[in-house]
Amino acid sequence: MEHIAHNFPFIASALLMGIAFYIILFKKNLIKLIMGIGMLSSGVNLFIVALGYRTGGNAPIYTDVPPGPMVLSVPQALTLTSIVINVAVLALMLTMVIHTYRHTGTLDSEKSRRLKG
Amino acid sequence: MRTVTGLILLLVLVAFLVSGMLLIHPFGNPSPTDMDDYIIENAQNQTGSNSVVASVVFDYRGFDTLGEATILFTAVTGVLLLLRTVKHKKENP
Amino acid sequence: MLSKIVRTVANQLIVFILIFGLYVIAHGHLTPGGGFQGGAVVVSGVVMLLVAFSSKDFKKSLRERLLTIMESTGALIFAILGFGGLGTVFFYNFLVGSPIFGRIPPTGPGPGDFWTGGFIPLMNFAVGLKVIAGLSAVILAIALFARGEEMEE
Amino acid sequence: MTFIFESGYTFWNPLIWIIVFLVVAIIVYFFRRRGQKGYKKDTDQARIFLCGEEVPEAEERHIRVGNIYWGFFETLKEYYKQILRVHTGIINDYILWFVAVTVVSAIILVIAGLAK
Amino acid sequence: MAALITHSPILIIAIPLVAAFLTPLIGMASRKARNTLVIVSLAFVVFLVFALARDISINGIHVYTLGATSPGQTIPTGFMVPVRIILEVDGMSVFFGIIWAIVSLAAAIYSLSHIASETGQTRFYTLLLLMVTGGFGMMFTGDLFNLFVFLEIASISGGALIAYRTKYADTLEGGFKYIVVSAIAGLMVLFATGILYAQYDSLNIATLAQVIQYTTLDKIALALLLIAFAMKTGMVPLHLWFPDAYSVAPASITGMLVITSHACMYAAFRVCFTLYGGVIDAPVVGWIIITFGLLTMFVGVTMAVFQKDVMRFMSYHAISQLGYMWVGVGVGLAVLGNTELLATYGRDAMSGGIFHILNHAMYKPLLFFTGGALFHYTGTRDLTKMGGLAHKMKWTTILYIIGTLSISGIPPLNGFSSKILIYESVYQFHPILTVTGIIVSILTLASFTKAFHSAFMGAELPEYKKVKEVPKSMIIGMVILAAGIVFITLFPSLIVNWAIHPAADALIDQGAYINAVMGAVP
Repeated sequence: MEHIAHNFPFIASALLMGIAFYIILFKKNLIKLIMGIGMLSSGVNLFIVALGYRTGGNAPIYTDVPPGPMVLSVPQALTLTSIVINVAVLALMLTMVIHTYRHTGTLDSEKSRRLKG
Repeated sequence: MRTVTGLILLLVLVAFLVSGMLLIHPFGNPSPTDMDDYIIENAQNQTGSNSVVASVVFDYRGFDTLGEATILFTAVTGVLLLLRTVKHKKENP
Repeated sequence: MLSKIVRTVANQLIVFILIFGLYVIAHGHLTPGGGFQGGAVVVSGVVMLLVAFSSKDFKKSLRERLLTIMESTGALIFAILGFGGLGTVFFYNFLVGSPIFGRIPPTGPGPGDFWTGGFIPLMNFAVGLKVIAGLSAVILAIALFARGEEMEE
Repeated sequence: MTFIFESGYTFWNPLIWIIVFLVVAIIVYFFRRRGQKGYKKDTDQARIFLCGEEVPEAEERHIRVGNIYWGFFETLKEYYKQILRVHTGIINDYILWFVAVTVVSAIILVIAGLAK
Repeated sequence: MAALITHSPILIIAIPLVAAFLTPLIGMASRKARNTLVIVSLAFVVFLVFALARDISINGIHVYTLGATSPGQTIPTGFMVPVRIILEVDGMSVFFGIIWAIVSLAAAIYSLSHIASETGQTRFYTLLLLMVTGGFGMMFTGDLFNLFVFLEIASISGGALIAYRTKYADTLEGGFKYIVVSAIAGLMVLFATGILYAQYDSLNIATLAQVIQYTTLDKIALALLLIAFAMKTGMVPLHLWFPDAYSVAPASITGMLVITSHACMYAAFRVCFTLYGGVIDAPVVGWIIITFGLLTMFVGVTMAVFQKDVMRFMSYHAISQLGYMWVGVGVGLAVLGNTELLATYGRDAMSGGIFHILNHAMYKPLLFFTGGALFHYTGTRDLTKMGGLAHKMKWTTILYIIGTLSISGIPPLNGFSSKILIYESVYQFHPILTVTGIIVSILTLASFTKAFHSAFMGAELPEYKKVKEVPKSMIIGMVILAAGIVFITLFPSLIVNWAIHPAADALIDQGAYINAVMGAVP
């Protein structure tokens, strides 16, 4: 039980990813699908940035830092990179959805489909 | 039918993720931390930057940041490509 | 096009947003932040203006050609700074110890010195330029496309 | 720069294959040369004769793709009905398949690890 | 020259990158200069890749540390694990690099006149160069997170290029499906990377391969990585996005997308053989890969026989050909722990699978290019509307015949030499694999004969009176690949000894990969 209490941020990220997968699997609206992908990447980012935390650690920046341990710096860099990547992917997806709506007049992933079989 | 199957699979996946999360080191004391300790110790006199995160982003893992900037460039180019005017203009090929 | 009050306030507020964004970009090697974050701050100011005024007013000022040139320039500066270290290794921090941004701060906590960090401040600047140009281009293109218009060349 | 291909079980020489093909082609051409001499183009000899019926136009003569291998699809109709039910062009189903395969393979890996 | 060889791994990645950054600026000035820049940079990359391959065949694995004080210094002095990003190029990586360089050059030349009538060409070439960069990065990097970054570069540029012809609705749908699938696969790869980082505090593949222990978390990470890369590759039943995306893209981009899926296959092999190579439960993972590979072969070809759209038809054939590679390398993985079985047939099976990757990378882009040539003037991809095109497109017909004979394994063309390697070695593992492979090969020939008849044979159709032979540069782009096919056909043993066996041994020999990075431990 206390183990769950210890790892609560990790479990929160796992649940966030579960919710995101629910949205991706069961919501037919393309905008909601994109929101689900954004939530999925938020869960992954939360997981990675939570990996580097040390109890009572400061931000790893030496400018006027109070004494004490420093949290790990590599996960923060990875999270920064993955956030920017996520922004880029979402921008492109939204563009495609706008275009699809122009062409087909619907946002439903089933009604707006042309390719199958 | 599809909903039931999907929900069952989703629950199994979440169970996998949560059980995996319980196996990770307790939140707050990661181990091992050799690479990060080395970076935190030597970042200042190797890169001359007070911010360790900046030195990781731009020096130790600068290639990732170049790729990240490239991804932003790619996305912007793609958006402007998709939102271009399809009609021909004379001045821009 | 929102009401006059909103437009006036936005006109006054954009100055501070720009200054704060540029500060975050310039001090990326001393304080939290950096090129991406500062660029995002500046672009948030652009979005505020886009909301307050109509996107038609931007077509003349923010042209696609200008933004493309800015973004390619930023990316090229970044890549060329990487190539600069090619005498030893790609991405070698060749500016440490040189007169520009070359100082080494004393190890341990202390007040930051602006002239440190090797090529990290320059890269922050390049990335900031790139992010400002790129994200404003994306937002303006989508806003104009939603109204059925195109960006000006 | 050897032409011989050895897979450890078999070997062949591509040149021999090519020479065989050339020889066969020469023989075929030889027989074709010994064909009917009195055959002229652009005369009634070249026209298609369909028991006196009038010959349909080019586009009707061409066998379209839908009609080829009709018996094959007729035999495997059940299989294709099942396999086409999978190919719904809906993006959500694609991700559902991803989740399904990931979960199944993870279970297999973990159970195989426990069995050891 | 020596310096050029030393820095060649980063130059191969960075030259297309800088060319892509320059393309928008130069494209504003003149299109001729822009096209010259694209072609010259890609040709120089081809030269560099061959020089690097020669260097690796002589000196072994080539390691390049970014940002260190010397290229070979993988580990900081007086420390145990690497902290910087390391590019590690071995036989397998450079094998894929050669394929990618040749096909991207052919695709760029093909594009010159294939998209000549469209707008936005400058951005098209920018994205094409960025896609080349992403592919090379995926193949050459030795760092997991860096692999994810370059995977995303290749995915985003590919997704934008698939939707290039925005005036049709289906192109946007295909691009959207591709980018959604790529985003989710990339996020799963990132999640697995985080799991591995949490346990071993390293991101370098060699370091992780040394300290990995195959705990339950590692099993979950292995499943995530393997299935995510398999989805990007187009393994049944994760192949559903594959025809949708490939059939609507411009033909030159489709030819390149085939190689990006091969790059994802390379990443999957790298994860299975190198990252987990020492500890992996080889028979289980091998049988998983073999089962899905058999499904891939059979479902792909049966769906292909059914198709009426020429590009969809070829995409399903691409899926079924990918099955051969999965089966061949999967058999090699299943007997990885067993030395004498590996020496008896495992290495040959892996060589067959890798050789099939090379052959497929030559003839499948060629076939896609011919499909694009059919689309170029007829304006339709529907086979039921085509017919009698051989009267007008002589070159296209000849090149299509070469590709058809090669893909359906007619001796002595190159498709047969890799298929017989797979058949004979896999037969000793389990006969059913060989039987399925032969049936799939027969169905492949049958379906290509059908497509050939319906598109090229028959009388000249009146609606295609004005169709003529495609422009020069498209012919050149196709002839480059056809020349590759003929070369492999004439000198198969040369290719096997110089390229295939080194690649297979590089996959098997995990210790060399680790020592190249960790050898300098004080």
